[in-house]
Amino acid sequence: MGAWMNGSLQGYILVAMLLFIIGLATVMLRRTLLMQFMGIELMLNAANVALLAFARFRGGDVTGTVFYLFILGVAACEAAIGLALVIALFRHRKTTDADRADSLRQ
Amino acid sequence: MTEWMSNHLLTFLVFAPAIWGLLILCFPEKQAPLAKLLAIFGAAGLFFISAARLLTIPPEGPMNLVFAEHMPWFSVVGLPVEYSLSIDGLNLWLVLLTTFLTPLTMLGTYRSVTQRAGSFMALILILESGMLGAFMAQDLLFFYLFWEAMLIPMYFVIGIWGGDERKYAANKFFLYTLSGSLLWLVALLYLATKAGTFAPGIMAATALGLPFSVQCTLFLAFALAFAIKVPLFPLHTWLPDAHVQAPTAGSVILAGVLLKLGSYGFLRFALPMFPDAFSHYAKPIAMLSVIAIVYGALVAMVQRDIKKLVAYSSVSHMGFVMLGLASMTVVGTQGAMLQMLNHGISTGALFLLVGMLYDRAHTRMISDFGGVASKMPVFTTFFFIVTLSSIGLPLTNGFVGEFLILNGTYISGFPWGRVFATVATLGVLLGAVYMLWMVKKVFWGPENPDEDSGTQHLHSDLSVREIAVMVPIVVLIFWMGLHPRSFISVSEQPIVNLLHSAKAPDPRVRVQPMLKPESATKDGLKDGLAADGAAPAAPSISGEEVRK
Amino acid sequence: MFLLFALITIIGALAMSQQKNVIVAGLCMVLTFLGVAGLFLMLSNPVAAALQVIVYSGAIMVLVLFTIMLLNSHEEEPAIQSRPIQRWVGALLIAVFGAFAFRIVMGSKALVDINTLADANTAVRPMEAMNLAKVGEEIFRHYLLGFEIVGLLLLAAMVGAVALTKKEL
Amino acid sequence: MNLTSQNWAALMPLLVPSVAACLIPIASLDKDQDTVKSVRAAMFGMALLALGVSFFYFTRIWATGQNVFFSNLKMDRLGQFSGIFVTVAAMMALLQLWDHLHHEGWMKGETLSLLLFSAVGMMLFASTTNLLMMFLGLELLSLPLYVLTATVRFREESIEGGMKYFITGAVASSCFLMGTVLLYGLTGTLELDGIGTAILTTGADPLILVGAVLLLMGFLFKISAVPFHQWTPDAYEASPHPIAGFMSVATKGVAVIALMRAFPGAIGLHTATGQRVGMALAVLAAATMIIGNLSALPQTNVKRMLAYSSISHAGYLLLGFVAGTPEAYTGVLFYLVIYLAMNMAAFGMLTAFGLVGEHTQFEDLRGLGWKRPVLGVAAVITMLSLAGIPPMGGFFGKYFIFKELVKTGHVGLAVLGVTASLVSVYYYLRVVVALFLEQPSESQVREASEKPEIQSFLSTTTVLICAAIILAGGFFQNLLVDGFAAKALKEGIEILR
Amino acid sequence: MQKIAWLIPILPLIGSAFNGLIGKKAGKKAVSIVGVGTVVASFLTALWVFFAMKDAPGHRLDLIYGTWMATGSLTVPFGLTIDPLSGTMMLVVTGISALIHLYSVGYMAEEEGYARYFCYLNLFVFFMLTLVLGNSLPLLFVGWEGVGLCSYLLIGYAFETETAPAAGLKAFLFNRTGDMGMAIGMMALFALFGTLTIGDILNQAGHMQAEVGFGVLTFATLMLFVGATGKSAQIPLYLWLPDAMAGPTPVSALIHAATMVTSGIYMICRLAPVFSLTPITMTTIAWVGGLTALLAATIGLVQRDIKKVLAYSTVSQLGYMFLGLGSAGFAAGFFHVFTHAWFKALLFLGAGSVIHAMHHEQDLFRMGGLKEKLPITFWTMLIATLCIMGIPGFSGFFSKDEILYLAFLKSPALWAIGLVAACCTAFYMARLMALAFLGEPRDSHAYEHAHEAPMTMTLPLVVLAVGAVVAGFWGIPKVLGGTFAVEHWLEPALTYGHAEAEAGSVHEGPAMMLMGISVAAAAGFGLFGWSLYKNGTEKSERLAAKFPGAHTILLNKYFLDELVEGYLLRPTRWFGNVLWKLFDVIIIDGIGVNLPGALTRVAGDFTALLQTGRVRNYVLSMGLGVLVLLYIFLK
Repeated sequence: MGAWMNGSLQGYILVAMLLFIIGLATVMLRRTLLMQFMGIELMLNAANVALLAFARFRGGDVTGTVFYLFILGVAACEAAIGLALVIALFRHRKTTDADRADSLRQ
Repeated sequence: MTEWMSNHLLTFLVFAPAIWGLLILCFPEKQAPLAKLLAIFGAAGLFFISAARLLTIPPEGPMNLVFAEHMPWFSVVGLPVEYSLSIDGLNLWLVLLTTFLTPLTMLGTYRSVTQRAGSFMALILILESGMLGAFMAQDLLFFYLFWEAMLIPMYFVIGIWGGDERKYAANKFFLYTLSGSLLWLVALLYLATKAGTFAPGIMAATALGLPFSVQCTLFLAFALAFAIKVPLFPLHTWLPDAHVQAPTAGSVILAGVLLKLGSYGFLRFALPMFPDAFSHYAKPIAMLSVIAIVYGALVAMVQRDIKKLVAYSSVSHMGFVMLGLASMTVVGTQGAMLQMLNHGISTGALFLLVGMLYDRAHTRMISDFGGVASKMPVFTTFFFIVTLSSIGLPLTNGFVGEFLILNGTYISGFPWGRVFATVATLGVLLGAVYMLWMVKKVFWGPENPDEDSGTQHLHSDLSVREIAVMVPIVVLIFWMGLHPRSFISVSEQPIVNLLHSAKAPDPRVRVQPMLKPESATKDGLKDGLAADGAAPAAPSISGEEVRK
Repeated sequence: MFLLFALITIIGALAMSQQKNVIVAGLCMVLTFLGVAGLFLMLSNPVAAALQVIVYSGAIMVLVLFTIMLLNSHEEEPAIQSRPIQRWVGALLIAVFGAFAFRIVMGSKALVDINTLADANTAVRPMEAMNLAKVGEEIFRHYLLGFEIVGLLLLAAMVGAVALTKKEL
Repeated sequence: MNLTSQNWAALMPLLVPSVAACLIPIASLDKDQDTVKSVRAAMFGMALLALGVSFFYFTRIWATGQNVFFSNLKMDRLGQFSGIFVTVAAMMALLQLWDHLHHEGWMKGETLSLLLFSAVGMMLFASTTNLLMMFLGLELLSLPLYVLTATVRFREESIEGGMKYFITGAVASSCFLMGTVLLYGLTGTLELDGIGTAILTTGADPLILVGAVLLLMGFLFKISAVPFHQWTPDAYEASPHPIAGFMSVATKGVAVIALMRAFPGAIGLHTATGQRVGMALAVLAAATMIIGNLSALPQTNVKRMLAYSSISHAGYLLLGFVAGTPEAYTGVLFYLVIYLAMNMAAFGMLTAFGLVGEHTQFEDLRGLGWKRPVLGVAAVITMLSLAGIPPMGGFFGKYFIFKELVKTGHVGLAVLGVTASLVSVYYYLRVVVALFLEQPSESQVREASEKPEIQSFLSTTTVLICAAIILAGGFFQNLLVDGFAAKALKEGIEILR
Repeated sequence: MQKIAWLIPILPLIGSAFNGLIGKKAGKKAVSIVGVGTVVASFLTALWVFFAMKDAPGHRLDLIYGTWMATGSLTVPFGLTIDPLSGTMMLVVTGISALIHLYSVGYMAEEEGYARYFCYLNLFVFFMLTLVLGNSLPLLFVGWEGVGLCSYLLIGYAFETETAPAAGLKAFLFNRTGDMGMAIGMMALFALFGTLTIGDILNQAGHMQAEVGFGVLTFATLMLFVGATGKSAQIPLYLWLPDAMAGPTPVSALIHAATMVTSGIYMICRLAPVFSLTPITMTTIAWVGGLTALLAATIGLVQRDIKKVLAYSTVSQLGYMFLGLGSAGFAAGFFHVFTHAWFKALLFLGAGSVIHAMHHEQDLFRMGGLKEKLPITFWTMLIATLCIMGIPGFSGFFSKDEILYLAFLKSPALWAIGLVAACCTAFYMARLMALAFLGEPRDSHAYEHAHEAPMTMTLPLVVLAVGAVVAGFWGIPKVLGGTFAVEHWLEPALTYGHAEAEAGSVHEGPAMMLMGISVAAAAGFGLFGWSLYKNGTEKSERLAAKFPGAHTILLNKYFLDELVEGYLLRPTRWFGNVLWKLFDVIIIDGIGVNLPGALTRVAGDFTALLQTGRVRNYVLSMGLGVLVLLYIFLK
């Protein structure tokens, strides 16, 4: 347990996993588009945690940090596109409820 | 050009109609009469070329692959596929039947199609290509390609120019036929990947090395595809729909040629490739054939639509063909061979005649007619002669085929042969029942007095064009009835070899007839099946069939 | 310390996912991001931690909250058609995943190996904090293309966002 | 940093479209682009030129037979193959887009720019073995596509489709990322080869397998295999026809190629992990064929039908992975080429017939075949090829795959495959039925007479070219297979040796 | 030179082709010349060939002209066999045909379809000769079916009426039913002997022992006999013959009395060595023949239509012939064919003459008193009547008596049946003559216009009458001091292939007594009928009223037509309908074809439902997919 307190690799990975799953759960269970959007951000962050933890435990591999920086950029891009889509949809429907946008089906 | 022709006659025969058809397809709607004429001339020209070139085969005596073209086509990573066409005794007459019926059909339905007639003729030409290719192809994948490709023009012929239910009929035709051949494709691939080639001979040799149960499964997959095409009971239900809905030319080609592909497939591929499985399943096949014969006749008896009646009669007649093949005797198989031609001629002619009637009366209901004989005596004469051929009256072609098949089945040596032959004879009787019953209702008796009836719409007897279509057919009907040997002598030796090797216990003999000499030596069967490579001595057949 | 940050992170995430009010949820997420930044610190990666705070907690979350304000929809709208089965299947699936993740992570021998190896290494030579210069060299030596691509990506996202939301069509 | 000529050669095909993609938005700032055709033409011309140059470079490299590279960008034969594949698809989409955007009455330069961005992303995605670069490529190809899906933004369905695509796509990207991170963490490298070797030497840790699953899911999402397929119909229906065609063809193509690099190429088939991948793909391929084909049956909208059809084709493609022989992968590449022609033609046909907006129902196609016979025949060829009827190329695509499937003993899957394609014949024939076997309804005739004549020269041309490719695939398949697909594999990822 | 025998059948065929193709344009005169001329020429050729045959060794000519079918073990040549049996038959056929062609020239003079008629009639002669002369069973079968076809065509000659085509169809189908049996019999023989050439079959049969019990040979011969019952109108396939009277009267005379209907007997005689090996078949033949003779004769008692009476009489006489055959009297049976051909053709032609005179009135009850108007007809018909009654001195007596005698040897019961039938025959023939020619005219209008027929019609009557009287002396029974020459004459054919000829039947015992009984009975019943109807119909009506049940049954021909219709045809049609509508449409097409299609559709609807349109569900399904993958990977 002592290792846990100091943060062993397993601990970090577990946190990352849980974060990932909570993010997934948010996307899967919430109807509000913005919430789903935040869930996606959580999932990306989970990857970040795992990435940096691995980088650290792999002897301070800089590739991890480089990767982290790129992910940062990607997250920003996704945020931009995602929010633009939310706004565009809101203009049509005046709602951010994902379930209400179901005119395309079957 | 002529040299190319003589070297590539088969290629020419297969692809010329399609290319001609594609050219005609480019004609604008306004030029339809010209397009039609060109199409007919093209088809007729092809017939004359094919007849002139192919009939140089000596009519008697042994013949192996006479006209053949082989070259590698594509051999993508492993499995080579050959561009392989040939004409021998088994398909010579079927090829000629195709080239013969196509121009006649076009001429016979020259005026029947009014809308987009040029495209119609072009599609028939393309269809002809497909059929010729399927008859000539010797490589199994090549055969499969033609087999499937043929569906496309036929689909359009039924779907565009058909009757009211044409969409349903066309789709049913397409899907029904395809459903069988797709499983066949899997079996084909299975065997081909085992054999490393699509050449039937080597595949047959490979098949013989497989466990019997696998052979049976493969055979069933083959048989399913062929049986649907034949069509064998109970896989026949696409046929009445397709025939009734198809325009006249479509019905003629469908009945005249397309159905033959099924029985031809049995004869050419299923029987020699899986001789054991074939004899194992000969009884069920024969039983289904007998059921088809009687069933088709009984159902035909209660039809109200002439075309549907003829369609069901096809089921019955093709049942005879399958019975003959299942007998595995030379007599029966030769009978089947002849019956294929007979059915092509007679049923094709019947559909043509029904089409001529329909063109005038715009109905095909039996009850709409009556007393047609007094309105159209020439037509009646032709119809009656063809009817006689269809019911198998001696001296017409129908008799010889059925006679040989029944005798062949009776002497087959299978314990069921006698029973089935006896029951199948019922089909001969029932054939007369439904055909003559229909003839009586339509042609004899007083004229149908109803103003709207079909009889009252008949204003003209056959034109010169229509007579010109029927005369060659009638000539053939009697020729085949009087001198069947000119048609079946070429297939005698191939069939004797085929059956001999199918029944032979020695595996080396068994695959011989399917091997091209060069492939046997060149590729060399891996298990040394063709070690001596000698062609089998012509087996004596006298003792084979007569069992006292 | 690790446990603290980990708990902040997880609790923040859980709270976020359960919040009815979107703004509160957003704030919970900021909390999570801060927890993550703490974790990064624990991982002796202060640069990442700083970027986490600046970019995520700062920029992205502000963007999100800004959008929320813009759209003026704070509360979750009532469901148009409740399909509890979907909810339950979803919840069950998440539970399975959670249990699964726990088992896998705990049962993974490779992680333990890496951990022991790292511990052994640290014992010999203490871990130094993340070096920006090395990162820069890595980026421009090995991941130059990636860097360019991220640039393209940002441009594409910009163009896309503009194309989607530009006022006049 | 010194760039060798080899580096340039590898970089140029990506560079040129990127530059054009940056320039086009500037051109679209012109306020008059709605009215001045020349501006539009200039933008289209620029995009087309960029792709053309890129295509030219690819063919040049292909002709020399070199394996050029720049940093992590590996322009080997497989990369060149995918580059040619993507540029051709993109060019066709562009040509069709010109017509389509004129029919829809809405035109924006950004669309072209995004298309180019996406194409660049695809080229990158398929021509790198570095997972990080692959992730970036994935994002670069996905993000513009989300927007492209929502191009016609005055239609709310369009935005909705984009939004759905975005959310599912982002989840999938996150999974891909997580998988990448896990694999990186546990093997210590981002290179696929290294990962493969590490797995071989150290054995598969459960967590590595989790990483592999997440990575696989990222690919399968792009291939739109069941059950990661549900975005497909919605996104295709929402997007303009050429974009839908481009998405269905190029995305799927590069995803398949990338998957090829990842699994048979790196992890290998005969390792325990590789066999698991094969098993998983077999299950998913079966499900994909079944669900894709069945769901296509009741569709009334041609685009949705085509979407489900593209799902079912994903199933056939995956079957090639199940067979897992070099010949099967060659077959898959061949299939991709034909698939490109088929789907670009199928969606292009809608554009060429001038169907816009909601009017993509089967009824809207009625009788159009007779109105434009050449196009109609091309459409029929396309549909029959999609259905796998010889002598069209589609048959040979299936043939190569099924053949290997049977050879490797997966007879059951082959039977399932042919049965599924039998089902598919039914819905493809519905298009044929509508085009040639049915007459247009009276209201349609009236509407058509009121509207001006449809101008769709460019899209018609693309459809005809596609039909020609399909037929070529039917008659000269050895050219395509031996000359193109097999080479790409042999000299690409060495799995043929 | 005997090779020109092929001309015998071919000449009529040429005539037929001429009449059919260009007869209508060529005019009636040309048609008559060609139609009659070819048959006469054929007759003359036949005579020539006949004498050539007599001189040939073994009284036998085997002529082969080529091969028809040849495949595998089956070879069928085109060949003719002329031996005493076929030679005699050939002469009868050509001779009587020539006469009837001549008769038809007058009878059909007014007809529209004159050329068509002669086309069919010539064609019939061709097929009949093929049947007679063909040297193999398939060739015989060609004629066998061909005459059936011509019969169909000629019965349905008046195709624009309702009844004639129906009758033709009925005839053809009943014939075809028999043909089926014939075909099966042929197959069985082929399987047994490995050949279908008659000579070869008989050669092999000659070395075989008679079959004990029911074996393959019995099956084959029984099937052949089924064929004979169809063609020769025996129980159960005789129903078509009375209806066949819808055709023109000369046709009835030629086809349905003299030639075609006897081909069954001819065929059995042809294969006599085979048949004699199968006692079961022989007994069956005898009983079927005897019962048919009785049944038809009883029906004939009450018929009103002059041709129907003659038709039933024909059926009855054919029964006699089979009775003879079945009693091992092949020669006797054939002898009756020979004599019957003369007098029955004569009877029909006479009836035709009457009908012609009465303007196509066929009801006996509307005739009467025609003796004065039609003297030639009357006298010639009277001769024929005496023949058929079996009055000594006339041909019928010789042949019939021989049969009855042989039947007695076989079984007294058969003899009794034959005797009763003979009595009935005498009665209805007397009735016919009396009703038609005696008493008062019952239809005065028709009577006024009645007149004797033209030369072309009366000449054949006279010739036939002479023949009818003379024919019998060919076979004077031994009991009357004759030699039964016919048996000796036919011996080479009937015992062909047998190592030693069977000893001819020995006449002894009660032969004279039997003859006396039968002659007395026939004469008695003849006189009874004569007196009953001499002065009109009142007496007979009184008699009928006494036995209403029997009369109704007889009048309705034992309701057999109705039985066939109700219990055979209608159920078959019903069955066909069931097969079509239930089996074909619902079971195969519905359940087998459309149901899987519909199920696929439903499955498609279902899977499409999974596409809910809600993005959360999409993510959920992706999650499930990951779970599945995880399961596969980590299991």
